Amino acid sequence: MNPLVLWFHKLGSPPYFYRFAGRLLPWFWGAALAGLAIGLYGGLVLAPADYQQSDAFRIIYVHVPSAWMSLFIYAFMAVNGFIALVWRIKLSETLAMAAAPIGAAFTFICLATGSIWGKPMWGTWWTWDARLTSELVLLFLYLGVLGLHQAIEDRRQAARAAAFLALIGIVNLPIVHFSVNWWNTLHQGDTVKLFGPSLIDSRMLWPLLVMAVATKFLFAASLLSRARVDLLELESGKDWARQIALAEERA
Amino acid sequence: MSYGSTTSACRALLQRDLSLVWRQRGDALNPVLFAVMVVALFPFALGPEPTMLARIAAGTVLVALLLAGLLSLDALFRSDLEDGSLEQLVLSPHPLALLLACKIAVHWLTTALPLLLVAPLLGELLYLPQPVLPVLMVALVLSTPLLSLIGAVCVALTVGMRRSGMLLALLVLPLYVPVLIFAAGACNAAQQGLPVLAPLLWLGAGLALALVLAPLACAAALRISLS
Amino acid sequence: MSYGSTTSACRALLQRDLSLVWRQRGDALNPVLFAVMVVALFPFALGPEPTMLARIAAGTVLVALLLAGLLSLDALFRSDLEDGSLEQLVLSPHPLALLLACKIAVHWLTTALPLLLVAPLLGELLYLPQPVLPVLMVALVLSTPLLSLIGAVCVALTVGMRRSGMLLALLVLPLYVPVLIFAAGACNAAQQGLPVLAPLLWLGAGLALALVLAPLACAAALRISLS
Amino acid sequence: MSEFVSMGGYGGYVWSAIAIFLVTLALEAAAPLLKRRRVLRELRGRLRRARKSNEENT
Amino acid sequence: MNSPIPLEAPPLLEARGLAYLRNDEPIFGPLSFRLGAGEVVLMEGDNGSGKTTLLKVLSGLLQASTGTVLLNGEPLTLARLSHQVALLGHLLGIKGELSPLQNLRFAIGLGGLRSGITPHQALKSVGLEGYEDVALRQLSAGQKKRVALARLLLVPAALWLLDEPYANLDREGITLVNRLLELHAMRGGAALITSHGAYAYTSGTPRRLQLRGQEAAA
Amino acid sequence: MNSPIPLEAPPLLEARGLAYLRNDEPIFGPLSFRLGAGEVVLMEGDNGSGKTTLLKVLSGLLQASTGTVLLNGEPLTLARLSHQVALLGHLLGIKGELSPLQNLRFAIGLGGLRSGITPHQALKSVGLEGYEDVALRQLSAGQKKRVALARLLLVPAALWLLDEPYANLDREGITLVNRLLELHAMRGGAALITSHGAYAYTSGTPRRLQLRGQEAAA
Ligand code: HEM
Ligand SMILES: Nc1ncnc2c1ncn2[C@@H]1O[C@H](COP(=O)(O)OP(=O)(O)OP(=O)(O)O)[C@@H](O)[C@H]1O
Ligand SMILES: Nc1ncnc2c1ncn2[C@@H]1O[C@H](COP(=O)(O)OP(=O)(O)OP(=O)(O)O)[C@@H](O)[C@H]1O
Ligand SMILES: [Mg+2]
Ligand SMILES: [Mg+2]
Repeated sequence: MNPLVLWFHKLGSPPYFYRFAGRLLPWFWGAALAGLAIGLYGGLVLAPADYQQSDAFRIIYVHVPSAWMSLFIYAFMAVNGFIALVWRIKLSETLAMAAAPIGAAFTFICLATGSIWGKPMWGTWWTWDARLTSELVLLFLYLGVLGLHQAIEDRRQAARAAAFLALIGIVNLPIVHFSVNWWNTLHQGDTVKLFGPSLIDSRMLWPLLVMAVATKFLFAASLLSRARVDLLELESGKDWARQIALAEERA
Repeated sequence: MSYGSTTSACRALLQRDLSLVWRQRGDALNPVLFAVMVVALFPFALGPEPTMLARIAAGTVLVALLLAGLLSLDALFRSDLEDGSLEQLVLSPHPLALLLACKIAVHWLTTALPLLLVAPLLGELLYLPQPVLPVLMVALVLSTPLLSLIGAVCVALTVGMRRSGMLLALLVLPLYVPVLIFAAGACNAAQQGLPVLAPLLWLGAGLALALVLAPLACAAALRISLS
Repeated sequence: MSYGSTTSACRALLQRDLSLVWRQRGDALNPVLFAVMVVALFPFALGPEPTMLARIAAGTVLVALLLAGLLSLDALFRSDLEDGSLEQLVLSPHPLALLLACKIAVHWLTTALPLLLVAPLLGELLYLPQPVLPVLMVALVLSTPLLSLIGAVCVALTVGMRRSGMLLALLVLPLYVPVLIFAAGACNAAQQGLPVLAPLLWLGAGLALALVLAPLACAAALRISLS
Repeated sequence: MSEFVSMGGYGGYVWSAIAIFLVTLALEAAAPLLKRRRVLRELRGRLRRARKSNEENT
Repeated sequence: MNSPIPLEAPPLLEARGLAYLRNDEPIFGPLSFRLGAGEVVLMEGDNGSGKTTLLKVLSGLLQASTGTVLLNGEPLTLARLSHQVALLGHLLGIKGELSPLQNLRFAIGLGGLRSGITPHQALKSVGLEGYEDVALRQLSAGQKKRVALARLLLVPAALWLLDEPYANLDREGITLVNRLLELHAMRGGAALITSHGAYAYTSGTPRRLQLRGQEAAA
Repeated sequence: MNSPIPLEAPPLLEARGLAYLRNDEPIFGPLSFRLGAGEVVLMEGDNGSGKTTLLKVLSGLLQASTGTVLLNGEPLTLARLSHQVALLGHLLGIKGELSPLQNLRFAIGLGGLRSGITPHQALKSVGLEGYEDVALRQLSAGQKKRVALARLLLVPAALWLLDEPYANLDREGITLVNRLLELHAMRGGAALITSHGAYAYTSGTPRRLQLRGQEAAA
């Protein structure tokens, strides 16, 4: 077999993944914290004030990365859920379910910082425009996935049911992203473009990109540590889990 | 020795479910009563001014019917689960999605259809403007089956769970929001004298899609939650 | 050999029920989520104009909290009935009305109080005018315990019944209407700048009465439906 | 410095947004650590019980 | 009628012409019997012959259609229930979400505490040492039953009404129940238990109460 | 292994290394056995040893964690269920609001009809003549079970999976079940039944399948 395929196969085994993730974790946490520090410093101190919004625009450095993460994590969860449903891979079930609370946290941050930003900019905490609403629906979808996962006794069955729900809810993602194009709303259109020139000053742009990368690392770190614990719980009858418990007891 | 065709399986299922509803026709009135009461609460809560009530009439009727439908969803598979009929359905070699489509159809006929019939009365309670009523009815005709289909998928996911009521609401409502938006959009357009076709067409498209996909999703979800 | 005082029985009951809620704190959020979703449906159903939403804000928040409270009522005695704890409560020689009052208090604390806490947020979602908010909050503080008390009597009557959900709603809603009228009356008066004291005093009087009578009625109803 | 804190009059908004971001993520990162302690405690309890029943059997 | 207490003292429990009707159909016929301190009585009858119903009437959960229940000579009514009676029914009255210790603490709060025993000791004597803080839903059916038995040890009730106490228990559990019953009788308590006959109380020869249709006798 | 069919023909039912895990704990261990036409196998095991779970896996309701189920040599999957299997579980799958006849008509619609028998005849042969049109909830538990047995007679399944078929039945009902099993075996059908041992299938010496923890053998 192809060595890469073989490695993926090995990664799918819980004890191997546990150790592998354990080795990666410190690096991910380090990268995440360093990125957050640099990004926030760049955004709050180095970037010049916006000519329209003055300093209020600095909320962008937490709002937009969180918004992106809320969508990214949902997609990640749905993809893993799909793998879990079709191929019944335990690691995918665990990863999908570990991603859900992190995604919910980022969605919450996006909503909270967005409405804080909305007060000075639009003069209201909340309007019923398409992007805001669909983001709220996204939060409910996350909560639904979490609730369903918690409500079922058998852990693997719970993961599969919740993954299924996550898949159904994926229709909401394009609505969140494209709603600003489909309906004219209060909310900002796309300002940062992957291809073609972005619409903002590069001194404002780079901290945003750093924050975007840092939140990715934060997600990865949190995901791995959650998945590790969940695997430990899921496999508590197995030998390797006992050995880890014993090792921790001695330490 | 005949193994029976899929058509005859569907016919048997429809016949059984309809005669069950007929035996308990009192229960079938409950969603209607609930919707009437929710609508009746609004004049108390908002005061009895006709112009204001007329303004919110269509939306309130929509929300009331949606909530009534939501609360009746729980019963879709419950009795079949409790007496083991659901196991027999799942074990039958006929396509499960088709059998479930029959069950959903009966559910729609016996809960949503009565709600549709009282909708004009509910509108009247809130002084719904005459020209809006036909649009509201068309929107309801298109959206109630859609709601039943989407709801069935979520019920299938929570079947067999204790205390599933609230969880079901949490799962279902986010998925109901788009349907509500289009239905209400049509009514509001009618109220303002604007063209109403576009949102109704969207509803129709959604319904066509759900008619095909929802039974399949429902079957898959049911298999997951029965294992 | 100590037979235990009534105070210690109440303390034990409160402690147990609170730790049960704590163990399932996820479930405790459900009514809040439901209320948020019902309120969130209205802007979709009625369109997003702030002035119109502001006009109906107080009433809609009241109706949403009332419905959320209504749906959570079912759980008041269900788990105790299912595991036999309710029998043990009824068999205890301490005054049953007092024990039930403790249970109702916990129910209020864990479902209505979170609802009260999100009420300002719900109001904000519908652009509730600032001056109305305090009146709405006072009305809610007075009416939610009243609703819990009235509801508990009805739940006690339907306890142990299958498919009691809809029936419960039918029993409870007519009794909730007067409460709703006074609470909404106060809010509407506030919105129009009129004095709000009278309806709030009525609510207070109702609450005082219910605090005394409802636990007794609840105990009697429970004895009836357990036999 | 005070100019930095006041953020051109928007200080309250900006800093509360940053605070929400950091606090939520900190709680989110702490959750698996707490759960890890609980899971390990349960695992050790399981081990202890298994050991005890082994001793009783032998 | 071999009750070891003098006749002039009222018996712990006395039923006089007790009957219960449901929808005007008799569930069990008029029934009179006495139960003195130190006695254990085994009630037998087919499925649906009314054993559970009789226990509920005796505990005060249901009101007899005719006849009275006397406890220490005083009538038992819904308004006057007693600390003297402990019922263990088909449903155990314990919460799966809580630990055995929390469940027992609640039972003590509600029913009082017998002197000279603590929840920890009670759990130990039903063989649940080490399970004090495990959520009950993780225990097996037999272990749950043991928690309910520990409750009986703790509350200061003189009369135990046990509905099929042997169900769900393994051999060891059955001897445990018999040991508890013996101890209770020796301390001057009394017990009325039902069983499908398989694993009945065997120490000494317990009195039997036959419950079969209309013709029942002590 | 005394199967009366030639070895080259695939057996009606074959399990290969079948195991089922719940929360990663094995419910029953890897299990391999074959069931040929004309055989009746009695499955024995303690409470909670996984008998019901095994029947559900064999019928296709649950998916085995490891191993496969072969029906006439072809694997049984969720997507490919068969008319050949009829399951009678703890829950009978009949509606209390409908009459026996209505319930049987539904079962036929869903599962097909064996030739040479009508619902009326099936009800007659389980001893329910005259009850055709009574609502099922007015029947006793044993009579309900008989309706479920009539369903087995009607549908054209060669493999019967019966979970505690003797429960709730009186002596007469038990001999009825045994008679049905004999008839079914004679016609070339096969059956796998569970029982707590009290009233087992006694005609001939049925093969037994022990289900106890990991060490199970055909
Ligand atoms: C509660 C209120 C708000 C919510 C729920 C919200 C939600 C979102 C979401 C989901 C995105 C990501 C869209 C995507 O990448 O597909 C986003 C991006 C963004 N938001 Fe908000 N937002 C809110 C308020 C605001 C406010 C008040 C402003 C500024 C006036 C703002 C400015 C931006 C900007 C500049 C972007 C980046 C757009 C891009 O480059 O794609 N948001 N918001
Ligand atoms: N809540 C009820 N409503 C209506 N009938 C009931 C109810 N409870 C019991 N019965 C009926 O009363 C009769 C006696 O029931 P009871 O539970 O006392 O029997 P039992 O002797 O305890 O039986 P078992 O040995 O099965 O426990 C039965 O015929 C039963 O069907
Ligand atoms: N839905 C479920 N969720 C979790 N565990 C279950 C479920 N169903 C069964 N179990 C567990 O699986 C094990 C086997 O159960 P099963 O019902 O197969 O036993 P059984 O041999 O049929 O027992 P009985 O003789 O009591 O019918 C038991 O330990 C049971 O607790
Ligand atoms: Mg009984
Ligand atoms: Mg079984």
